[in-house]
Amino acid sequence: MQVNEEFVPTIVAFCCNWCSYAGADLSGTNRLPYPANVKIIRVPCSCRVNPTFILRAFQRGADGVIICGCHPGDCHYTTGNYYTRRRMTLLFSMLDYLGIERARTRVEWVSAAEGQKFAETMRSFVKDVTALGPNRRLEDLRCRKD
Amino acid sequence: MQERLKARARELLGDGVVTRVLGWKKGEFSYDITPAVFESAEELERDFVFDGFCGANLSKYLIQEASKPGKGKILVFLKPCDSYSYGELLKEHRIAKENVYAVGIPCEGMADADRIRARGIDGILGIEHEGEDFLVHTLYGDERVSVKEALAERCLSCKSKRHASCDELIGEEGEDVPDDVRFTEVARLEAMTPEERFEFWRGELSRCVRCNACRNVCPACSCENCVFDNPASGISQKAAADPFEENMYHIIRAFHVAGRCTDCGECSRVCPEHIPLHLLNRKFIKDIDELYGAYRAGESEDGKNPLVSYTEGDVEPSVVNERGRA
Amino acid sequence: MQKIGVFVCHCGTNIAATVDVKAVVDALAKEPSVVFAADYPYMCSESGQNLIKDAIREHELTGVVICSCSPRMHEVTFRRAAASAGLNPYLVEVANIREQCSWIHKDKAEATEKAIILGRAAIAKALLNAPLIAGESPVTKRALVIGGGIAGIQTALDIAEAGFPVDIVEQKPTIGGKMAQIDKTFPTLDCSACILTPKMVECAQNENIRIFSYSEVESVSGFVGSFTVKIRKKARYVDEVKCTGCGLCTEKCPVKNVPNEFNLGFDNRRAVYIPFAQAIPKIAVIDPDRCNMLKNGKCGLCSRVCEAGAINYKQTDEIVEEHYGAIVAATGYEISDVTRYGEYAYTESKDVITSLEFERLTNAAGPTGGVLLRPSDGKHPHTIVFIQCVGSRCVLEKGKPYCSKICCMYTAKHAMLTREKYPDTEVYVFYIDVRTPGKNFDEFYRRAAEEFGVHYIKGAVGKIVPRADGTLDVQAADLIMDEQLRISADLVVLAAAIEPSKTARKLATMLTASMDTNDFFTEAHPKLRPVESPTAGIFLSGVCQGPKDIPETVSQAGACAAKVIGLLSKNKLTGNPCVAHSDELMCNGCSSCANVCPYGAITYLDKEFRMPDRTTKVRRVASVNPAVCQGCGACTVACPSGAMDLSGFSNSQIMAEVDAICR
Amino acid sequence: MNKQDLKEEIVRMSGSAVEKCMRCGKCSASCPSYEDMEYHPHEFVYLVEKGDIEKLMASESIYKCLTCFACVERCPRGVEPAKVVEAVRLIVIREQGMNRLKPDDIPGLWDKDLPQQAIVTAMRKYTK
Repeated sequence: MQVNEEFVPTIVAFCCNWCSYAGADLSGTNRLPYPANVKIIRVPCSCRVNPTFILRAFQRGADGVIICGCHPGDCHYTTGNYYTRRRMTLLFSMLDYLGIERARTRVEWVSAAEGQKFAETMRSFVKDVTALGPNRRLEDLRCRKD
Repeated sequence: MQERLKARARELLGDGVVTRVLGWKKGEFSYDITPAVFESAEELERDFVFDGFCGANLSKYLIQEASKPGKGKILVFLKPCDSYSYGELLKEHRIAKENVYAVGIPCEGMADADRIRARGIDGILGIEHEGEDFLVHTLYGDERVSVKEALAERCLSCKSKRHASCDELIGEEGEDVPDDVRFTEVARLEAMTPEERFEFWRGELSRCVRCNACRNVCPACSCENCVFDNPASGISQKAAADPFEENMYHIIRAFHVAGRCTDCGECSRVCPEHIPLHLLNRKFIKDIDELYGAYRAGESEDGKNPLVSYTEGDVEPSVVNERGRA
Repeated sequence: MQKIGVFVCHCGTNIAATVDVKAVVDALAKEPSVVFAADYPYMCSESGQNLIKDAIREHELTGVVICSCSPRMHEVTFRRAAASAGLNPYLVEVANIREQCSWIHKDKAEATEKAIILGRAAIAKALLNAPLIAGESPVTKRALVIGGGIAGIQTALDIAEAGFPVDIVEQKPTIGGKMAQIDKTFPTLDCSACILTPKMVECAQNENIRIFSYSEVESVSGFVGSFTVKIRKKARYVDEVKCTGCGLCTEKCPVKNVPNEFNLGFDNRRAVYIPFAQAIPKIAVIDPDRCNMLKNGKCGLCSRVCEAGAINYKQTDEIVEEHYGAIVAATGYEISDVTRYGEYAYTESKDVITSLEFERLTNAAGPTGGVLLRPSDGKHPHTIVFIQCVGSRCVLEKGKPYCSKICCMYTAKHAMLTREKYPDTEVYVFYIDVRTPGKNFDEFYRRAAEEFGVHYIKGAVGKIVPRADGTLDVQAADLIMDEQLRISADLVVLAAAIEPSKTARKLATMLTASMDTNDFFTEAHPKLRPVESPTAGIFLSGVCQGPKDIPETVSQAGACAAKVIGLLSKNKLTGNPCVAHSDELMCNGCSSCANVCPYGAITYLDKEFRMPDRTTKVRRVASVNPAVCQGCGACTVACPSGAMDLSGFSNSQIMAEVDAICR
Repeated sequence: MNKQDLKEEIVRMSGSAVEKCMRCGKCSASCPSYEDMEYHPHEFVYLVEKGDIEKLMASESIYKCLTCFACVERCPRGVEPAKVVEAVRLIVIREQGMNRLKPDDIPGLWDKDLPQQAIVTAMRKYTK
């Protein structure tokens, strides 16, 4: 991917079905662009996102992973995103502790009505990760493409 | 103390309260004490040991030992820190409480044989507490080492001399120890730059040989089947093939025991590569204490651990960025 | 060997304008296991669907991937199409190449490349799809309504009217609730009892309704469609069948000094009593704390006078077990404790009363026969001060942060009725805001002020000091005049905050229904599902969900009944098959999953396992009830051993998607 | 200090959440010094919320508050008006470097029945 030209990061976005995935749909409906290197994986709730999925993404060559869910208090399943919030806070803190760049992971709450926010969030996340350069601290060399 | 424990064990065996005793006996050397089950007074008399090398946490063995049908109750000796692991296992329904008779015993800290040997003391035969010192019996006579210089790391940062759960107590109940040194090392790492931290952990984790000793000894790693052994989990691995897998294994292991780890320090004690694994668990404990209020796994047999509970006003994950930059 | 068919939609030019559809088809056709790939202008059209159906039959597809608009749009359409061609609908995956690709990207090469990657991820997931069959569970065609106030009564009547049996459990000896204690209702001023008691009678007479009065819910188990509930019928010491409600015992009972709860202690009842004349069921009850016979075996008068022989001193609590398909919480409210506000001198003066006490003092069936008299000396009050928001909108520990909603209107009612009946009485109302949204509500309030001359004062009362002459020195502020006032009042009425019943939290725990910090039940969605709890099969009626007045309560009760009827009219419930399941061999029984499950869908069984050495071992393992699980997946991450997985979004599927995207 | 800084300073010093005020007037209804004040407790809170603090600083009202804390005790929103008054008072004293009460004044104000604590309190309250 990085052939002596501008670095284009691979971004995996986990979106909960009820809010953020719908928010992503809305940014499409409103034609609000965000970079094409963001690929969305639909999960029923942000609390379905297992830390292993995040590590797996980094292993396979993702440069950034973002998890989007309903705003706390608005979870379709009432409490799922509260657990997400605790789990991801602790996981991100651990990754930071291990020296993994903080900006490679993020949690954002995006409601089904926030198409604009979804697009802006993705743009800003891609910008942050691009600035960091390729993920070298949490990659599996066997999966390296170049 | 050894004789007191023996006597009490004999009594309970004799009264028929218990049928077996879970304790410690000498291994190959007198400093590699191992857990053992004693079924008779004779066995106890011959092999039972309790001295400054009895660091091993017996609580995890109860999962197996207390579930043996028709075997009756088993007596277990629990040092204060072990009693938290026991409490946590009870909370997770891993131990049939009705089959256990738990006796809390006092602990003045356990010695680290490596530290003693590093002082040129060899041919160790036994160890005793004597005031501020350990009295080490060796082939070449007795040696004195100050407690501070011989204690295991986890005992230097002991969290409590008070037992969490037990049926009976031998000796006086102790008190909690303030957390003033426990998190010093974690804080030191936190104060480093990310690059320094990365280098530190690379240096440590790259030594991992995936012997699984940490997993085998950890009372929180008590799964019937570990995700890393389960091909269906998608993350199974036998030996870490590259730095990523080393990271993966230790991150996920620490995450799985987060909120359940009692900081007993067994992982670091048994690691043949001397990787300070407890610093991963302790990081989670420190974060949990700071972000969600002080919590001590295993302290109570009911309630929810911080990873399976929440409050509406919890901090956002972005706190990680903000804390780091302050 | 899997056979996947890929169908790429143009969506007219919506997709085709920015994504090279043919290139996507060519690229995905080369993916392993893909045996068929095609494109079509409108996949969702009938001919598009036929293309899918034909391909399923012709190529014996084992999975279908459709690259089109958002699955939130047409996943159901395509699943139906697959099902009609004989393919399990859950073997269909949708790649979102419109909302999340063609509509946001301008560069055709870039959009095409992304569409291919999204298609690959969908194929990777589809390869791991398993045919899922939605579970079915039976529905017990009986409803339980907990609480017999107007909310519970209306809900029960509406359910019974639709032909379903329904039980009401009421903790008091009679149904009727707070509405039975109220004198008149706003804004029409009709008599509360006159409109309530016919409904109470209807409940008693309706063949579909059973009333468990003087009873409490002891335990709840089960799930939507099949709940098992234990009900404790407290001992009345009166045989419910034999008692005719003649009231002779209540006249003869020698214990005459028991404060009468129904009249809020303004008068007394006997140790054996019927709460009020129109009580339903009209059966006497003996107060075991006051009855001499029950306390020390000395009396037995009631037993001697009872012609029906209904008195039974040996009666004990009885636990009955019943089965229900749906449960309605209608536990209502209580008046919050006003003694916490020392400045109002409620405990010091009998003439400082709550609004509900005012209702009893003006009710024709009340202790004064409807004549408004001061509780202290029985004299007619000439100056009355009403204070609004006592405890409501108070963010302190002792108060309630919410608006109790009904106080503005009932205070206007009290003020108006007082002025109407006793024109010589000066009436002051201290308000912070007058909130009157509701049909004819503001008009009503304005009438009190304009036609009846009630003095509405914007401001608060700081302190009430009872004076030696029996009057109350009310110190207040008039914020519009910007002056401090002192009113010498004969009676002060506090519009106390209402709070959920103290029993509600215990009940919510039994029902695994969620509650807010104020102990009001939480609705499944504040706008779109206001009468359902997030826990399936649990419905909410009346003030237990939030403050509301009688008309609102009745309409919510009706809505709640409609939801219950909708559930009970089904013979079977079809579940969402994308639910969690636990691998018993992996499970440790640690309860982490149950701790995070918002629906209480996980229970534990002691299961016997054969060990490799031919011995057996009993272990505690988790079991998910597919009828209750909603498929959020919280448990899958809480599970340390990875025993818990989610159908339709399995660990391996999500990881396959990750791999395909990062490839 | 500009308006905004002044407001922030008062909010910081008093620890009072002026924006929580729902204008019920219970503070003013409870105030024993009401009649002597130009601006009353609820107006104190309101003016601070609006950032109109110079008016309060110039007013004699700030010295009329007895700090009896009746308003703090009764405010249903936890706004604590007396602490706001106290903060405004301190700002004035600090800004002008002016002592409202000088030790020399005390003999003239002395009253045998006055509790000693009142003098000490007054010194603390009105002196830098």
